[in-house]
Amino acid sequence: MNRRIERHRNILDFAISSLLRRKGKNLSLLAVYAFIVFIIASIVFFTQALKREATLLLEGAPDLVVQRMVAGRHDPIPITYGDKIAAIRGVSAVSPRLWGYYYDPFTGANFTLVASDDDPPAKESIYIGSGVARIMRLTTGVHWSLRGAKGTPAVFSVQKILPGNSELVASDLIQIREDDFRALFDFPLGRATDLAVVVGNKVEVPTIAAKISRQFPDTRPILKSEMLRTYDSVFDWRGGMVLVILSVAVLSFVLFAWDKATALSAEERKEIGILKSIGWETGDVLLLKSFEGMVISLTAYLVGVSVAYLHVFFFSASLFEHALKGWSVLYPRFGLTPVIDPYQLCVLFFLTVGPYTVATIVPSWLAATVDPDAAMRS
Amino acid sequence: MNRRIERHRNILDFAISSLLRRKGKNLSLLAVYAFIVFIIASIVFFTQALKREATLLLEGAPDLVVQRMVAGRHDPIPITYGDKIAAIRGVSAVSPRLWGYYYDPFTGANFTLVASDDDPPAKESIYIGSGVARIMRLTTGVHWSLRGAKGTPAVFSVQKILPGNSELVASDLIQIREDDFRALFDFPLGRATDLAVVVGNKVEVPTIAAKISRQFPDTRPILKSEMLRTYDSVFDWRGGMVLVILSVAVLSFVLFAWDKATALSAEERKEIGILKSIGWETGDVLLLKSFEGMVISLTAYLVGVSVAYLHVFFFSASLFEHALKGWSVLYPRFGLTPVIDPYQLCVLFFLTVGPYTVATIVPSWLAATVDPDAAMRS
Amino acid sequence: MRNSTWFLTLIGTLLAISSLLVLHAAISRAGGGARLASNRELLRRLKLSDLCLFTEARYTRHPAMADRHAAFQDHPMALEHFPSGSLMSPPDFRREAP
Amino acid sequence: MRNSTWFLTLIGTLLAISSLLVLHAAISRAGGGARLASNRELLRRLKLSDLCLFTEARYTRHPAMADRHAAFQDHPMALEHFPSGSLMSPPDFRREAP
Repeated sequence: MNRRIERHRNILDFAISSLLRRKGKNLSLLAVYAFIVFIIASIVFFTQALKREATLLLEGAPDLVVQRMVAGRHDPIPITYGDKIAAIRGVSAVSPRLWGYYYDPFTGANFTLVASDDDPPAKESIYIGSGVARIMRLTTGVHWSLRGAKGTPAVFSVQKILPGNSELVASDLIQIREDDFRALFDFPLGRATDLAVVVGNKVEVPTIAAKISRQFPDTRPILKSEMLRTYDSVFDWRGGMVLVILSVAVLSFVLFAWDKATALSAEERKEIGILKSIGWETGDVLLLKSFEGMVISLTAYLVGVSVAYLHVFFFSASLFEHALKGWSVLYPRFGLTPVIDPYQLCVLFFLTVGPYTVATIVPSWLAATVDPDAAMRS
Repeated sequence: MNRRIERHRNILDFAISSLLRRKGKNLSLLAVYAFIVFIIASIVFFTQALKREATLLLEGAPDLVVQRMVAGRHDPIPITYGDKIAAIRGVSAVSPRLWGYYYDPFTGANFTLVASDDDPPAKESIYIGSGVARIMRLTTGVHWSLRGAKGTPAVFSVQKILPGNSELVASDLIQIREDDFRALFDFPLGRATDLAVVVGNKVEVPTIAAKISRQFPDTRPILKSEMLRTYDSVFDWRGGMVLVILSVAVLSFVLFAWDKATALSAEERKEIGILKSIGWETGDVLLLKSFEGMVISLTAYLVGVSVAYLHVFFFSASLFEHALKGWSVLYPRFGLTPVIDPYQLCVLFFLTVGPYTVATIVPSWLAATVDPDAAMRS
Repeated sequence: MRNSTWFLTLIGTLLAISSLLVLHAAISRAGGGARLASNRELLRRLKLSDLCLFTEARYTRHPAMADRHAAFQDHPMALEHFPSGSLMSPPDFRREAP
Repeated sequence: MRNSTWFLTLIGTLLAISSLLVLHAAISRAGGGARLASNRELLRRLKLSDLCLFTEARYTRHPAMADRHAAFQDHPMALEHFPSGSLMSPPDFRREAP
């Protein structure tokens, strides 16, 4: 038993020294390899963490949101619809939501204005998200003038800045009183942006949505499950653009590795010939080559995954920031609760380590089965 | 003079026969090369033709469209705004536009409903675009039931199908009377979707837009120049995704060609040695190699561009159809007026022929400067 | 026949085809004028502001009318969440209602 | 020291770092509970239905509320005009008002 381990260690020693002999080539290969693993693992960590956060947070969202459509466009919904919806059996509460968008022409940022009757700010005061405070350089107590729908400026005092750890939910929010909201936007009385419906028994939600749709054919109910599914598809790293980028990355790596590994230099082929002529068996040569492959791929995998974890959860995925920002002026800064999904990491392991190992072993196997004399002479 | 031409023809003869000797390699290279040229030229032809069509067509668009915004969302505009806008000096006409979207749940298609007082259909009749007729299998005189905003079906008879050559403008259009439109969508009286403004002196359009914006702070004027710019950027093949795809294609071709051309086989190197030993000068060898390069690249370029022209203007860019369709159910079928932009074709010529020629000549030049004896022995 | 003759014939044929295509472009452009005029008339009559290209969603069907809260909306083909957002600069016009 | 010892030490260190990271994940998850609860409370209080991720345009700020005339809208990240539209299937829910 001990002898077999010793033999394996000897071959491992030899594999490492043979890798060290071609230091430049192998170090550059290792760096590219680790980088690819790093990028993919970062995407996996980031999207998984956001997905989990979205799922847990959206549990607090309304069971059903009912919007009115006129000529295929969203239109404020009469609050009287809410009373009739509340009368549907199984609906435990209906409350109008009043929210809209405010575009600030100076910074070019878009803010979301929300009026809520739960813990509202004082008259002519607002609560603002930390993103708003950051971009508009506002502090508590400061006055801020918004441009109203009639062109007249409306001055609000900042009563509270929402805590920094709520940026994922409220970075661009401005919470305002309902009467201030209606005055600012000249929003029609008796109407709301949409209606939030709470259903007692969650199983009944689709039935109630169908009932609402039948009773009010000009409305569109949006289920909480649909909201969740929207976020699931937004963060689905196997879909869309991410898939395209990833397949290009993986494909080019496979080609790169194949090229590096298959182009057995004359020197390497000679080496295999010598090893065979001094009595190594084909199995030993293959073990040597697979150790060479494993040393590279295992190191690259572990380094790539660890650095990706640090990148996403300690440095807030700062490399992706530019890509995620797009053209938005206000970019929420949020920390993510780490999520490690062993299944995804295993898939990643086999996707990156597999092709490389095959690419190193196959050509060596072809070379190792050749007559040693011919190999040395070639 | 004649002798020099004869000498060049002899070298060309030799270049072709030397290409024919490696038929497989060179034919596959030619095919890949022509394909890349074909793809890029197709994109250039398609986007240029659409861009020109858009520019010429949108000359007929309103100078200014004024939309009302409530809480950051589009909202029907009171028609009384129009009377006040008409009073602004320089405005020659203001007319309300009534248009909306109709989603057909059975086919999943979206149609655009337009009410116009110019040549309107009869009461309870509609004109439909050929795309609508195709997807709903409608013919003139047939009755079609649309679902109204109050849930009751409204039956319309198809009075006319718009001509097939108008698909680029009206494929998904349903033209309807104004009163039918208001009844179908329960659209508020005294309101319009937006206002179309005609300005006498086109130079004054931005000034008038600024005036409207100041007088009605809850509106948003959209200039015709902005509409044109939107379409310019949609069809800008140097921007966005197309650029990414193209650079990947060109880069991989450059790498491919570089690889094919630089990896001078031992045979080729020997050939250069023999040529030099029988008295060819370095200049002759380079001429031979550049002829080899030109035969491939010129043929590929001409074939690629011609096939691209046929593809785009005879077969309606059918290879792009899937990509352009996306998830739309109704896809307009339109022919395009051919546009040949010599500047773009020249850029394409130098982008594809240049790198390839360099990649063929450089290694041969290196080989040709070597001592013939050494070259033959290597 | 000499190789070069073959090749020059091929190139000549290809050039002839290309010239035919240029001719075709010129002829169809003349013929396309009627279609263009009737389409422009339809556009003017119905006061349309957009072409019918992508019918998927409101802002792809009417990109010129789409709300332009951010530059994003100006390019239905742009990929802002991805690096190309940095390849393509937002257009320089912006006029917004509050 | 033998080459293999060096290598095994390296792998051991990397594995140790990885375990530390797994530990960190477990600890932060426990600590993140308070933040999560307060955020969920804020969401419930303001009856929000979306996360604040992309503030560029209405349909990226509130993807769940965006109009879903076509499947397009369900994926603010989708590239329908390009081949990936065929890689990603539209979600199977569709409920529309006329």
